[in-house]
Amino acid sequence: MNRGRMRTNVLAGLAVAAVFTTAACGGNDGGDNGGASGDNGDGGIAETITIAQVQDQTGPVSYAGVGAKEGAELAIEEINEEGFLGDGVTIEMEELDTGGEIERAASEMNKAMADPNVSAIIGPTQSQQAATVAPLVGRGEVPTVFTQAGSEGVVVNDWTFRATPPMESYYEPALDYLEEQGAETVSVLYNATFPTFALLGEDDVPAMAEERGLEVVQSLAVQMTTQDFAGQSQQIARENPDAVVMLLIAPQSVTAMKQLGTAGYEGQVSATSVQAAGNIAAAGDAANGLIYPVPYSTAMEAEGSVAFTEAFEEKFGKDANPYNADGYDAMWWIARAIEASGDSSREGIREGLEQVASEGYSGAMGDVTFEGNDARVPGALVRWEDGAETLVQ
Amino acid sequence: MSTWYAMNVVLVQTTLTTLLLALSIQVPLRFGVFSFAGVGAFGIGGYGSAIAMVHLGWSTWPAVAFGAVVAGLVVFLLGLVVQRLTGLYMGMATIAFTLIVSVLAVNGGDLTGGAMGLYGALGEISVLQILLVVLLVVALLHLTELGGMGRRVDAVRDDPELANALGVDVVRYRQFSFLVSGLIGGLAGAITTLLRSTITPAEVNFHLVILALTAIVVGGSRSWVGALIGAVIFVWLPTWIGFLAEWERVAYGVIVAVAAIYLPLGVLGVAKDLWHRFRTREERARVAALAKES
Amino acid sequence: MLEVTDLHVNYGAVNAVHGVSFAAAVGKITVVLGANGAGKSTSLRAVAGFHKPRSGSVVLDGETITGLPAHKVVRRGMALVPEGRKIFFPLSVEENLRIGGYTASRSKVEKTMGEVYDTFPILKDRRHSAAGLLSGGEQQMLAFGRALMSQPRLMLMDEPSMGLAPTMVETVMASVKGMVDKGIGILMVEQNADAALELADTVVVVTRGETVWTGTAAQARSDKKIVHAMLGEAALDDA
Amino acid sequence: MQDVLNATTLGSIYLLFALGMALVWGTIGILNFAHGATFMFAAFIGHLVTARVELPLLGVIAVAVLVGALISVLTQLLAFQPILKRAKNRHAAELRILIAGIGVAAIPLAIAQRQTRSTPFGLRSSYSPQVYEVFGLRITTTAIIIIVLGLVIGIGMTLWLRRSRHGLALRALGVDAETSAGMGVNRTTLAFGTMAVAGGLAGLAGALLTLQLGAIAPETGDQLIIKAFAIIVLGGLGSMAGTVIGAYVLAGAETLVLVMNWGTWVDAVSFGLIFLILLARPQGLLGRKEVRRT
Repeated sequence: MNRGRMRTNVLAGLAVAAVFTTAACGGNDGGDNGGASGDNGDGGIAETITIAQVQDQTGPVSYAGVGAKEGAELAIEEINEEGFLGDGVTIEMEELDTGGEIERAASEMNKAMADPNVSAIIGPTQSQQAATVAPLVGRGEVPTVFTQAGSEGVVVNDWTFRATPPMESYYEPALDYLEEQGAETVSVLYNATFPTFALLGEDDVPAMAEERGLEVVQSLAVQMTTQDFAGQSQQIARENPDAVVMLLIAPQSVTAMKQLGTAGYEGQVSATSVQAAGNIAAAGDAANGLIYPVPYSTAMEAEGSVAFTEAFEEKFGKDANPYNADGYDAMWWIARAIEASGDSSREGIREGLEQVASEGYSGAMGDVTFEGNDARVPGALVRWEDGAETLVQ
Repeated sequence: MSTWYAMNVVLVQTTLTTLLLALSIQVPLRFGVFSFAGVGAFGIGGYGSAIAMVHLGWSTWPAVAFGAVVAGLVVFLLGLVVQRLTGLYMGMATIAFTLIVSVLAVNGGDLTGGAMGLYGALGEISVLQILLVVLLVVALLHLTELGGMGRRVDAVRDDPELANALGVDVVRYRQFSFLVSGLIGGLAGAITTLLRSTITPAEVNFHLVILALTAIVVGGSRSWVGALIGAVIFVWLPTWIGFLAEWERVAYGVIVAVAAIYLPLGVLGVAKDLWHRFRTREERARVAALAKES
Repeated sequence: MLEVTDLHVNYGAVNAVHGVSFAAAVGKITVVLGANGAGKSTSLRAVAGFHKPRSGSVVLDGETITGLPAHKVVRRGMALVPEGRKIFFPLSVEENLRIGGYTASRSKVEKTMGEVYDTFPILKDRRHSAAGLLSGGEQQMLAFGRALMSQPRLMLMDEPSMGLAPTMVETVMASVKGMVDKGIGILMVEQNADAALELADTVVVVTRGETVWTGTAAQARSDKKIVHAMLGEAALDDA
Repeated sequence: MQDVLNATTLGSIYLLFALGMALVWGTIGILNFAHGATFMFAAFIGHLVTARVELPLLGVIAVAVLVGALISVLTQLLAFQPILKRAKNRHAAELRILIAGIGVAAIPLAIAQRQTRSTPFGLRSSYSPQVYEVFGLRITTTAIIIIVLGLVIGIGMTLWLRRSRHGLALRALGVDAETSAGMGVNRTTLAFGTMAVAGGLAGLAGALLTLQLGAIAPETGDQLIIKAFAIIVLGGLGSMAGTVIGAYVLAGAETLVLVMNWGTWVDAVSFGLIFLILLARPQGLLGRKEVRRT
């Protein structure tokens, strides 16, 4: 219910929507519908390229959507000022709010696809929204770059791309660290009703632990509505494992950290990138020493990361977070794609995105590589100490 | 037209399925039963149809029918079990039922896809087909609002003792309302799921109850027309007040509260009132005109 | 001394009141007679503060209290025994009495409760049981007792004999007499003309929302046929 | 033993939240769905204040209680009172009050979500909880405060309603508002007073829960409201003692599920239990029975 939405019922009318969308967009690769992007189907870059950002601007997960928006704004500023796509070529972004609701995401995506001026879309951050619109994107043939949305069923066809790696792909460093620290036993505390954490907690983390000779001595599942972790904390304290892998949503994490301390547990806790963006700050001292792997951190030292961190600080006067990095890298990926294919039509961008993916790039998240259309990053393991992240090692 | 339609086709579909969902709550309410089992039926119908498609390989409409029938039967049986309960105690029991459906989906393993839900149940459903289904449902419900049947339903709701005395089998009527609620809710869930190809446990929750209830009360709770008005309002509201951006949700709250305070019979009540006044004025004008002529 | 003059009340279609006048005095019983739907109950409820009159005046001891809300009317010394008794079923007998004494001071509540128990010993016997378990007659006693708890000078009674067995009606009317003897004024609305006429000092007849006849009980009794004619068939059946 | 202690703490949290809601619902007949938003917003304002000035424990609580009471009174003034004034009878008002509460709740939620971007927020205080270990049981001062306050307020309110003059008046209002007015009970004043008390309790719960959990999110109130609804219905509407028992029964059931490590079945077990209890006792554990002979 954290992903609370007032109107979850409704639908993405995939089949029909797709038919009409295609009709309305009048063969954007044919190139005669007069749209700013569509008229370049034969190659070439339009003067103005419009990218639609269809993400949560309001609602319970707005931190991800608004964060990505800020990152993308910074990227656009750089791209336009640099003249990256040639003199006078500018990228514009149009924000559409999904408001935390699946059917609204489908509806806004549909609008963006039906608008011939939209060349590409930065897609929803929530897995369930993304999985719903992914088939729609395939039929509507609009290149869509998702950020976050780490579950299965998102990158499912030639038109779907993901700029943020799924969490399990960069979680290994956390277990490497635990192994190095000499941990032998580990407890897993996870939110089993949150798709990403269910996957990680039930399959990936136990598998990674086994590879490293760590024994999972406890696996405690909770649900989205669980608020009090006194019981689980005491169960963990009683078992007293060397480490705890904690896979919980933001408010749950704060409570669990506090109550683990209260219960007298003193081992190492490893959490997730949900704790980034200051989401663990409310736990105060109790969160000191917490480690978590992130795709991006202000503490990262890769060239692209440092440049982004500084530029973001300058533009917004605050520290960048992983959601900012998402939007930044997604927008730059699209710009690089247009440059690579020399074609700002939808088909051109799709080809460009694939091309850039095959080569990889250096962005806010460091050196990004790809598995198909799905990003992979080295990530970084950070430690939370007195209100700031520091790199581990 | 076609551009507008292409941009808003999802909203059109949403309106129709929201109408079905709202009706699944409204039907028992019209029979004097405070049951939210329709939302549980939505979940059962959604999962039923998705399972039929993904695991059994059925085609679209048999899968929809399967989901709706299973939901109808389950909710009917629920109705038999909880028929002693009254008022909000009934409401609580049926909400419990709905939440349990969601928990079963989380723990359903491969059958339900666990927390991630079921993917890939993409049916072939056109807006016209949904429209036909909705028209059929609405036409049947309309019959229960007319004439003797309508009066009997009103009696079952407003004065069950009197209804019993008049020879109306209140218990039987109420059991029937559970069956209908389950079928319609199941239909809504099945169509929704197969349109968007996925269903997840998180969707079958209390917010859906609130959506359906708000739509009915704001639209008008006594007739399917009210449910339609409510569905239209709440599906399209974000489009209409989208310009408010961050304050959209505040506006939503204000609109719902103001409607609850000032529209005792919902928007439908106001519309009827205006229509009535308009008619009377027209009538007067005609009489006046006749008087003048003569 | 209560004086109600030319009362107009809008309430539903049937119960509209347009031109009801009557008076009541301490130590006297005024009975308002009228057929079902004549508007007598609506008038009484308007006096008690449950409906706002459209026009007309309600004057109590020289003070105009027209439109005063119910919870304030009690504080002026007028208590209502509502139609159908309206006992608080889930509350105990004693709690029902205590809520009746809501406006009275703490010390007076205990004293008055003693008096009520003396008057209606049955209530004392059952003071801890839920009021809903009382018989119809006992409930009427409780309704009287509850009204007495506010130490009213005037009691407004809305059909106290309704739904009671004939022997019970006698008991109830006897206790009404007892209250008058203690110096309380009674304004009673009744359909049961015969029982009421036994007690009444003054009789007011209301038909179709208007006062049509006022006189002494003696006059009414001698004019019984006329009164009955004005009350319609219902009264004859009851009698 | 430790589990019993945990269940008691959790139950006391639920109780503090549910008491205010049970009070207004059981007496003045208002099912306030904005109670969760009141709870959250009181804690949120507390968060904003303590971000600027560090307050002692009592200061934090005072801020939250005042804010809670203020929101609650405003809700009554702007939404519920106008509905009650317009409605023909209480039954007609019930659903509309429910919907108005839903609308009102959306407003503080939207504001808090906008300000925090839905990140969790906590309270800063010079108070820092201590951990005690007695007979191998671990307990924090916050938990002790919650348990003691939960029990004291719960039992105190039960006794107050049962014994005091105003408590009696409130119970009478719950049975029959009109007749109560005839006894001299001023419904409007008492309604405002009750709403203020309920809001204050929501604020108290907001402050204490935030301190106990470390942080809450804007959506936390939504999650609690359904549990409180369940607790009140389980205990029996109108019975404070029932609410107290209901809170501990629900917390006990949830803790039991956790001890067995069936984490994802929590809702199914706790709501299944409620479902079964309602089947056995359709008026809740200590609900008002319809005592009536004639």
